[in-house]
Amino acid sequence: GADEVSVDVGIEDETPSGDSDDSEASGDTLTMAIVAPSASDDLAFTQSMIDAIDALDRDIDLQVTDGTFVVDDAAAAIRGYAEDGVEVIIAHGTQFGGPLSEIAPEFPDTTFIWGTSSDTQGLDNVFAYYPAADEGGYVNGVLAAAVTQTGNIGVIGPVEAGDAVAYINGFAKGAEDSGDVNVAITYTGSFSDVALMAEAAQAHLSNDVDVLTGSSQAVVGAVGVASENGVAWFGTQANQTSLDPELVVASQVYHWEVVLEEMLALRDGGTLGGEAFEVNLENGGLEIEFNDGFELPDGARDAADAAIDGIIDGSIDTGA
Amino acid sequence: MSDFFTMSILVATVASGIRLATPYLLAGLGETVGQRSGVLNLGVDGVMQLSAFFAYWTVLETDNLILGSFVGVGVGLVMGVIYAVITVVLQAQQGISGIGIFLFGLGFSDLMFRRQVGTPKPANQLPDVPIPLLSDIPVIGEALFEHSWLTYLAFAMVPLLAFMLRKTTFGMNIRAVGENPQAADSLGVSVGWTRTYAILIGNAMAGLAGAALVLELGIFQPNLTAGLGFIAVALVYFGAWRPAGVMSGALLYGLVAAVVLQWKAQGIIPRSASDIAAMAPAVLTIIALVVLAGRVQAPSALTRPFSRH
Amino acid sequence: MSMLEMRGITKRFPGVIANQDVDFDVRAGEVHTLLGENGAGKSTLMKILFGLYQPDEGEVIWQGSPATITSPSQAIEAGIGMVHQHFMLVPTLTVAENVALGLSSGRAPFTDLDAVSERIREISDQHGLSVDPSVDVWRLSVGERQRVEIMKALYRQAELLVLDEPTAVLTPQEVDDLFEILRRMTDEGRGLIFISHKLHEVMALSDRITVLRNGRVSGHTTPGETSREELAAMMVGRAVKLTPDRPPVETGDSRLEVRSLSVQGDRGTRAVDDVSFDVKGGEILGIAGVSGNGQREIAETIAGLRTPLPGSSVLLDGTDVLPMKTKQRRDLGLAYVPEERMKDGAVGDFSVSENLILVNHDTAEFTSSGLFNFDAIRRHCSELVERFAVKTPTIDTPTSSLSGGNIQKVIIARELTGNPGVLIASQPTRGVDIGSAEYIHEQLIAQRDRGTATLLISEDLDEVLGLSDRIAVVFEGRIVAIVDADDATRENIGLLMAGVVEPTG
Amino acid sequence: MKRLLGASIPLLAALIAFLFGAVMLLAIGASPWEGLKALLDGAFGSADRLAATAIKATPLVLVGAGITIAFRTSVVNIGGEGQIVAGALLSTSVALAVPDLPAIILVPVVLVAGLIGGAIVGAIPGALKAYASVNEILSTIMLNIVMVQLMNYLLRGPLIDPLEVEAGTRIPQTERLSDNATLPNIVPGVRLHLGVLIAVLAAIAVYVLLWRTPTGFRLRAVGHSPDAAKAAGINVKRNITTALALSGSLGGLAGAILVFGSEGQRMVTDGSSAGFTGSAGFNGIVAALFGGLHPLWTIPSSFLFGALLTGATNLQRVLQVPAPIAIAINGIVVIFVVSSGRLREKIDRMLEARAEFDDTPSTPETPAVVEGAQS
Ligand SMILES: Nc1ncnc2c1ncn2[C@@H]1O[C@H](COP(=O)(O)OP(=O)(O)OP(=O)(O)O)[C@@H](O)[C@H]1O
Ligand SMILES: Nc1ncnc2c1ncn2[C@@H]1O[C@H](COP(=O)(O)OP(=O)(O)OP(=O)(O)O)[C@@H](O)[C@H]1O
Ligand SMILES: [Mg+2]
Ligand SMILES: [Mg+2]
Repeated sequence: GADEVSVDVGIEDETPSGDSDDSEASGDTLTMAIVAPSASDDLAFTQSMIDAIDALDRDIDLQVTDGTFVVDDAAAAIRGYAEDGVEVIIAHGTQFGGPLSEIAPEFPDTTFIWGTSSDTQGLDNVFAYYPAADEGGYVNGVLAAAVTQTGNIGVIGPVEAGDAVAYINGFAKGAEDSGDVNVAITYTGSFSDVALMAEAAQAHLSNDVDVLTGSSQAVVGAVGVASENGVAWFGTQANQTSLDPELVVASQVYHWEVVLEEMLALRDGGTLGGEAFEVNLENGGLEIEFNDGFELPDGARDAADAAIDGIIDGSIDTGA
Repeated sequence: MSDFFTMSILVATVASGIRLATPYLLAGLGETVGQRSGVLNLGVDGVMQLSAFFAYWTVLETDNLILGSFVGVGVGLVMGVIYAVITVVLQAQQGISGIGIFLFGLGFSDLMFRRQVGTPKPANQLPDVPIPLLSDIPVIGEALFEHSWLTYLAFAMVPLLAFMLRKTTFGMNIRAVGENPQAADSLGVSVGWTRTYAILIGNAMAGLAGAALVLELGIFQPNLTAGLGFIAVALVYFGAWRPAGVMSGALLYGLVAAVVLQWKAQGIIPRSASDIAAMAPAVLTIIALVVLAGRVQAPSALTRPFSRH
Repeated sequence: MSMLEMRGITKRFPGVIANQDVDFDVRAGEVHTLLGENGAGKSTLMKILFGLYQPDEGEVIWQGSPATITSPSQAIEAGIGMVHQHFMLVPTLTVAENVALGLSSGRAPFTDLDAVSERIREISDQHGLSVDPSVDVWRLSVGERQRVEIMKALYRQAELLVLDEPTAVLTPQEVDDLFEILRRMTDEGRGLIFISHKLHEVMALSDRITVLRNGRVSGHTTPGETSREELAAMMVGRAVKLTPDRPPVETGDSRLEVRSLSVQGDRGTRAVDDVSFDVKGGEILGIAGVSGNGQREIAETIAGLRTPLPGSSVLLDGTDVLPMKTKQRRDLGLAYVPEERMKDGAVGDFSVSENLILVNHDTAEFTSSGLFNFDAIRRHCSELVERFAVKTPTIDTPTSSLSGGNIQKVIIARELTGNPGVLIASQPTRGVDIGSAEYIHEQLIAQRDRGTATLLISEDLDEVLGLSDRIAVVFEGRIVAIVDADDATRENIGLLMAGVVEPTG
Repeated sequence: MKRLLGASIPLLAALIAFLFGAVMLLAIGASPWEGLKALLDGAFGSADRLAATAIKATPLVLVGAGITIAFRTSVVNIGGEGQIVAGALLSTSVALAVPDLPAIILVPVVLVAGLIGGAIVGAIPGALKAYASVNEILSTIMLNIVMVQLMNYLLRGPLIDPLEVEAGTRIPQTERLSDNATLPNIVPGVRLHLGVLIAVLAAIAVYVLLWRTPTGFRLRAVGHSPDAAKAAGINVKRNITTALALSGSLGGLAGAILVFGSEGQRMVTDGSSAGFTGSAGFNGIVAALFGGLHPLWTIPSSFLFGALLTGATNLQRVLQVPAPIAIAINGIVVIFVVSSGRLREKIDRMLEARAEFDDTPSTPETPAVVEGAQS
């Protein structure tokens, strides 16, 4: 969480973390900061990045500013970190791209990592990252088609924009490619209205839906509805199994560490930015994490694996 | 896709509207009592967030939904005492201090959530309790009489509060201090205490609304209410300061939202229009008021601190 | 022996000493009148008695022993009742609920409103105080509200009743009824404190009279040993002319013509029914009538605040003004002094100068290139304040802090600015003290002399008789007669007002 | 002496509020002293931070000044959020339509577009109140909801950056808006753009409007006494509409400034209005009420509020305390300061009654009526 004053992540040896700051030369410890729009333990977008940093194989002194959904506040935080001399700053939100294009040139020695975005706005000290969310969506969709018995699948999203669209469109395509199923998609119009998301799920259920998925932080309410009605749920962005250990079938999980590693390696080599990275099934940045607590129908797992292979080798079009 | 006008869909939609309406109704009724006594509370949303968190946390720790509901009410009462001190004793401007309460509730509930819970964890949800006999009535039974007991309570409060306001001495005093506190005071009715009790009722109900919201969902998130408390305040104006009117407003708002969701699920509303459709409850509330509204006067002393000089 | 004694009462407000070393007492069974100009400190003294204010100095002795009254409920408990100058009623509650407020009930948590209503009817019968307990108060006329206020006091068995200007808004008939009730109360041995600006009432009702001036007692007297003129002089500190001089003037053309005017009232009834009259330049047409007979609707319709029924016409200097808004009518030379001073006449929170330019604030005189020219405004307002003898510390003083009479002078001064062609003056001296009323009367006559056509609406028969050149009497929304001033007497006008029609010449 | 005592009470209240904040910081294991330092440093620590504070205050000043107009006319405006969004949307659309106008023309044009957008969304509840008796608290709250959805609709549809569609990323944002529309910096080397100056001028203009012009005179007359205003020939309904339209227009101007003074130079939504406005529509109300509903006092009061907000961001960054603690402390500050107001009046009155016959001070009273009474 954000309340830790300073977190040391990725300890190589058994060195107790508290001492490392002082004893080791600052050259070994990388100073990093992240500015994120939602809470760092949101079980979704922000947590996926925090977990990724955690998984990095480096000595990192990380500072967190989270819950910064106002772009100008985020800009102030990014600039503040840059002024403090933080070496690598992650601007974890597409909407932060605007200010970043102003700030990055002012701090040419700092590396900024920004996403989700598929380009770096031509800035040579900015790395960008982007998830091929449609790929995981597609696999989840394939699984959903195997799980559904009524043939009706419900999807809930906030606003038809951004990563949510890629995931949801991929999901719909995956499901529809794998059988004769109906995929009904509802965008509630709000990222934050948990109750509305829950009722959107209810509306699907009244139309004979028996598999649900959704994107946005507000879906936790919808997962509750799934639980209450014993309906299968597919997660995205982070492993949502903890929300219902029996009904969450699988989650698409982002492993940003895959591309973060690459970026930091480039930085070590003197390249401070200028490249965009995609996490996808092929490079392992996207992973489908199955819940062992949910018993999949025969063949479902194989279909999913086949889909993954197909996506990787390019024989399957996820519709993105 | 499928048909909207099938029984099961209509039933589900009405039931969904009632569920959505419940927190608006509880909070709006409470605000009605407060406003009738002359006290505006714009902090309802903040109170709801606080009580929602504490109710959730209680249920998470104890699995006891009843205890959770009481904790929600208790948090409301605590906030009520604070608000009474601010507005009755210190006679602060009501609008702005309400916004202060809102900010505090928003921030503090979020803070507590991060420190005490962290990652969203599912807690017990309020079970639906079919009312014997009534729930067996075809169609209507399922739509109206298979809800959580907090929903029943919310709707039961409508006649109760109307009766309280119209028929009891306390209700008469509330109406008097909201309309002409000088007159009430000159006959020995304590304006301060009457308003304090009204504030306590209002906040307790806001607390219950927060509990109802979170326990229906079984999970908490920062800014869980997403502005619900402000809409509840608006519905008091819609309902012209009468419990039944507030109920009409809450039902209108909830049912329109439910119909929109149902039509979205069925593809009747195209996805390209989903944002426009999401405006419907707000727009229809205004239109309904334009069409139906007579000139109803707010309680004359609303927002006016009372002092003898 | 006195039931109440107030000794050496002093009360200060920021910048004002409202009461200074005031002694006052009331005996059982008497009416003790408090008299004084606006702002003399009458209400303040009574509010101290009723526990609404605490005196800075002095003591209150009630039934022989010193009493500290810190709240109205203590006063009520002690047996003191008060009918406030501004009614203390909750309009949305019924009469019975208003009476029952604050009473302890044997049927908690409910109030036994049936029992209260029953008792109200008993008291009604006993005192001739007719009120219907089941009606919402907002439906009641002013006179009825007054009776509810008295009922509240009687219900609580008040031994001493304070009536702060109870007659200011009552019709003559209602005043008579009220006095009847009050006399019965004194016969039962209750004490009464009566406050009024109407000297004939004071002379008729009082046993003793105490006059306040600038917060101090300036004299004691009784009706037997004084006259209206003397009382006026005691209040104001100089001789006052009670009947204005009205020199004859040449009248001109009709400047205001009202033809077949019919207006729907607030309760959906026809408040004004086919009324026609003319007012000529240099003439005051008085409209006499018991309140609620359409006067208010006539005034508001001419002013453009109400829409009349089809078929009506109102001409201002020959121009049909019915399609026009208030603003345009005013531009044509209409001036309007509304009946309710504080509600419609002046913006209480505005300064005196702001109220003085309320109507003509955007004329070229006061603006230059879109902005106010404060020098010009200041000059204009200072001159008006001086010319109309408005008593105010500065022209920037909030108007609400002035006395009623001075607020009325501000309104009159404003409306007479620019020499209006037609002036509608509704109740121009209601609640205004003698000195100010005298002044306002002089101004209205001076304006008439300058050629203005004045429509004077008043329930004060003396005022109508004293100022008008002709008198129209309204009854139930119709004009029952228009009488020349020379032919008018209190008696024949009074009969007409009561709906008794007789042919006149 | 007595002035000093009176003035010190709100400060004392703020101090107590900060003590509460300190306790909260201690409770989560952070040093209050460091917290205060971070707060002050974040708000005032450098020329750029001072500028950031001023920029944060800018929409508050505008909304606050607008609120003053509404409240002085006795209408409540809780629709700041929607009005900001409306101004931003209209000005953004204009900048997209005519990107090539020279800066000297385009900058004023987008600002006026902002004014108009806000005015329209303000005039609607105004007219509804005046002509259809729809309570403005209700309609402004509802219109906030409507405007958020309109924003989402436009930014993911008609106004979306074509590149976003092309790339399939579909971020709900416009393309980078014309540089000719960027608000120029007014102090070399500091990120302090023209918007700050405009806000201050707007607040002064509101002061002039309300107290120096016939229009403002009529608005205030209607605010204090609609009946008396009407009898004097003032069109009450039109003035109520005007008041909310003017009030909204300043919100709209704030929206335009948020877009064209932003570092990103484009409009982007996270689906909520707060994500774009930073809740300036609400915070502006608080700033205005702190400023005693006087447009000029709204300027320092907004600046202080802006400082609290920028300082809080820094507090979070430096001490690594969760963001919501800053929101909670803001709430406590608001509560304490407004609660102290009446206490101050009481003390003032006590002292004044003692002082007997001074000249009567005639400070303009805050209308007590304003807060949402009539329907
Ligand atoms: N609450 C108050 N605060 C300040 N000044 C007051 C207050 N109440 C009364 N005053 C002032 O005290 C003086 C006496 O007022 P009071 O109301 O007692 O006069 P009054 O004799 O009743 O006049 P009227 O005939 O107009 O009713 C006036 O100058 C008035 O402005
Ligand atoms: N009640 C009034 N009293 C005096 N002048 C007025 C009044 N109403 C309008 N005017 C004048 O008529 C002109 C046009 O009238 P209009 O009603 O459009 O003004 P307004 O709408 O009240 O002004 P604004 O729109 O600036 O508030 C105004 O510029 C003003 O000079
Ligand atoms: Mg008086
Ligand atoms: Mg206008």
